[in-house]
Amino acid sequence: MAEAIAFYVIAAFILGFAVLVVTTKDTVHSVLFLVLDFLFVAALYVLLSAPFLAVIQILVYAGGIVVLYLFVVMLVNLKRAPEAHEDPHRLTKLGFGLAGAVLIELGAILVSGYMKAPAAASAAPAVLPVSGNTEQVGWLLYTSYLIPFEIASMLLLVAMIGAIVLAKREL
Amino acid sequence: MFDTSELVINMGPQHPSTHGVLRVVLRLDGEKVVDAEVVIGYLHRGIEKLSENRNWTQIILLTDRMDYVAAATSNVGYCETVEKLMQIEVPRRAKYVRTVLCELQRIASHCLWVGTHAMDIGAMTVFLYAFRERELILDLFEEFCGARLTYNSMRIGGLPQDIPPGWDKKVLAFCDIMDGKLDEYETLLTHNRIWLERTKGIGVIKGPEATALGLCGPALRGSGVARDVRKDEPYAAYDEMEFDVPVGMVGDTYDRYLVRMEEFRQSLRIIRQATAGIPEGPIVGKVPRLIKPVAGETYHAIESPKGELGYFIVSDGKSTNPYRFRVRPPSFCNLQALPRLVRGHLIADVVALIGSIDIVLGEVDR
Amino acid sequence: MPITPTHYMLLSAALFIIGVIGVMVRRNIIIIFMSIELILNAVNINLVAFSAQLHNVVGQVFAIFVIAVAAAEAAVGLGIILAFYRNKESVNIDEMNLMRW
Amino acid sequence: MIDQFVIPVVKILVVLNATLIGVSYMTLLERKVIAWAQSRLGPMRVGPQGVLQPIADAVKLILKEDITPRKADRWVFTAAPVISMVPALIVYAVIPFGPVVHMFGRDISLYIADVNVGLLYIVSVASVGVYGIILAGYASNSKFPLLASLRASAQLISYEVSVTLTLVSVILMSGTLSMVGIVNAQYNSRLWFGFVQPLAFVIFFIGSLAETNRAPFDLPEAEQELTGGFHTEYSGMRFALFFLAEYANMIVVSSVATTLFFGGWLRPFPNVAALHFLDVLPSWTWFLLKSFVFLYIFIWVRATLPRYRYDQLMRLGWKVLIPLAIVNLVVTGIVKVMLL
Repeated sequence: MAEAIAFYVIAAFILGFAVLVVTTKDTVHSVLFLVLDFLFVAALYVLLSAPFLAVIQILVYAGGIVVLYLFVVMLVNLKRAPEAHEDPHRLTKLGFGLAGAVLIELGAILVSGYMKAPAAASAAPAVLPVSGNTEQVGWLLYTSYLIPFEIASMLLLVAMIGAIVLAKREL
Repeated sequence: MFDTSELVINMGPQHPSTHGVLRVVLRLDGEKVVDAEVVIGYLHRGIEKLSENRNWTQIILLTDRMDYVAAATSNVGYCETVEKLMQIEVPRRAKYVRTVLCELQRIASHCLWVGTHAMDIGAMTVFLYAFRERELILDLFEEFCGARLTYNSMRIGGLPQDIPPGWDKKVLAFCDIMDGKLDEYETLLTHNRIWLERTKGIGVIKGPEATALGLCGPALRGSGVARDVRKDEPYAAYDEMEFDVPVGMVGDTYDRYLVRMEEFRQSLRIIRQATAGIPEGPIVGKVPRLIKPVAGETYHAIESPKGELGYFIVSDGKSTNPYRFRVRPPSFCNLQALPRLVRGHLIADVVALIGSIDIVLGEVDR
Repeated sequence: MPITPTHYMLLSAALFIIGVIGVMVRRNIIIIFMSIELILNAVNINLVAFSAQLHNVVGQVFAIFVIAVAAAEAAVGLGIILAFYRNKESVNIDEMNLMRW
Repeated sequence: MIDQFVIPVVKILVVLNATLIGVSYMTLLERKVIAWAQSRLGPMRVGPQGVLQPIADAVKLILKEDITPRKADRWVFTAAPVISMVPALIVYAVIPFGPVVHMFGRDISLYIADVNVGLLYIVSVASVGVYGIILAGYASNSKFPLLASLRASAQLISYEVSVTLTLVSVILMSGTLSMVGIVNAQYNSRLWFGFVQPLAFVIFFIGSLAETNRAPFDLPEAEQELTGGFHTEYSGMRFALFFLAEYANMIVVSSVATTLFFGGWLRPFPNVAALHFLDVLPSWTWFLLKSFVFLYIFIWVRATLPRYRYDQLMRLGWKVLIPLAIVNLVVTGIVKVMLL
């Protein structure tokens, strides 16, 4: 019972802050709402018994990426807000319409899925020698998912170099 | 907010590390100082104009207020200039006491310098240590002339009064204490890696360029030019003292620091020689009751803690007031080198450089 | 009423939609980038929800890869925004209609 | 029912109050130690030997007028000090002050929560602390604080990398992320990690000095250059919060250092029979004693060392500490694999 209340509270906060991120005028405020949103997503992960991912979410997302956004928002402080002038051929209504359609479609899939009997239990997961969430994630990361792990590190290296080349004034 | 072009920042006149009311307008490209412009005059009291309707003895008071950190040297410099104009012979006893006072004043001024310079770069403790030693010197001055900062410690022709009995013993006792304390400063700063990194290679200026810019005193000697008025044109009893003039090699902030720390030790050496050798005899030469020098002009320079402090006086022979009284303050000349020293460095170095050239705004603005 | 994976899927669908609206409607590039981050988070919630339901940690490993990719994307994206801002003095997406500037 | 709610709440209250009192008395301790180092007395007027000085400071700061600059962003301006204070306090949830102890007829663990991702929790909470500084600089809407806050946050982020790398080498040694597990690992291996990993400890100490904006790295609020750093526009209670947040971070870092490198609550040579008389002191006093040693070193370093310039500070962070931390990590890994 407590878990249900916790889920609904956290879900309400997540969606609430997400709406605020998208709607506020002041960019810094929307960055702050984004941070709060990520913190509540981390709380959701704890609810889903994935503590390692919750901490990584706070460390990488809330502590790293959004700080990057805050830096850029401050460096790119605008004299004239982008939304100041109304752009004639902006199809805002069409945008909302399309988003609504996608929502209805997703809802339909979910609801129909809910009606049918639950899918057959998939193959039992390989039993890992280690217990504990972090250990299991670590174990998988370095055994069966080693290649994607190395590729991810290459990707991060490329991204770092790319960011430096783009952002530096004179190389 | 700040776009990619230059940013102009005002450092001062109300700023914790500009040693008084000095305003430096810095043009920055990000963190690097592109150009600096020094704005002075906030402490201008018109001392030179004031002196034109005061008689020669009253001006001694004004010289105290110029370099208020080293008042004794200013008094001695002024009195010697007038004695040179009127060809008054100063007795040997007065000369020796003048030398002791000048060197004590140099140590006090360098104490204040090392304290504030280290505090600007972050080492807070040295400030407290340095001011503890400066207090001892102020006590000695208070015994001799009754004041702690603006002494009025000289009269044209000699001393206002004789040194109190036992005063020289106290001076010698002070020298022994000071030796130990100097090692404390050295342990805190000289081989401190962070101090080295903050001062080595900052504000490098070679000898010829330093002389061209008019630098003088420890700032000039830090660049390798052995110019010291006490050696080149000895005054008071300096010709009878042996001491050596420390000279830097590279001409950066660290060399100026080492030169001044060595000057501490040389001053102690001079004080010991002078105090031991104070001869007996009169303390004032033949001075007419009413000082009215014959028409003429003269220039006389002495080595103040900041550099070569020169006085140029013109007397028209009719009145008891000087016709013109001009001062060549060392801080003013050292300060004009600041924009050249600061170009290309970072903001934090501007603070270190202001401390390194050791300026006093009272002397700069007069 | 126990919390079934469908609840999590509905939550992540809603978050996904808010992200999509943010991308479609707003004109400020930074807000668009943040909406993309929201979309990536929605995906992560789904991954972790299924990994919890099937008691299989693979979902979380994927979530970590998604976070890594999001970090890389944010870094390069912000680099582009800075370069663009330095040339055009604005972050309005409508003005970003040239492939090279 | 009692074990579920009452005891944790009591523990939290005890730890929170102890921290807040500790933080306020840290200000007095710092002023006294620096005064002693500079051959002067420090605050002596309020109470005997100046003992009531922190209370006087608190009252003064509460009564002082709390101004907000005109064009400042009101909400963010008020939130910034809170954001920088909260992470420092919530870290105590995972720091173990002692083992499980039998008190009032019930087994009570002298730590609030033994989270199995304890160490990562501490690092991530520390990384969120950066927001307080950035937002403070941004919200005060003036040139100097903004410049200072950008520099401070860049410094924090770059030193966070090297500190996290040293923590990873500790995890390699202990094999677990939970703080209680790390202290038990030190007990079992009969060697404190501070001696097994001296380089990691040194890097951690320097990194934590930089992360709490202290001593040679206290550039952001270097009065000499940027007139006050990012909290120039703050006054009254909000300024006090920033001030206390710095001390709270300092206490946090020293307690983490004690737990990771010097065996949290373990008394020296815990299993040597001859020294059992030392057990008269309860375990958490050892913890407090050791963290006090670190706090003393923090203040001692501040009293003596001059300040680094910004680029030297970043150079040290990136070009010296991080490579060293990586080398230390690799060597620990190789040695651990070879030995086991």
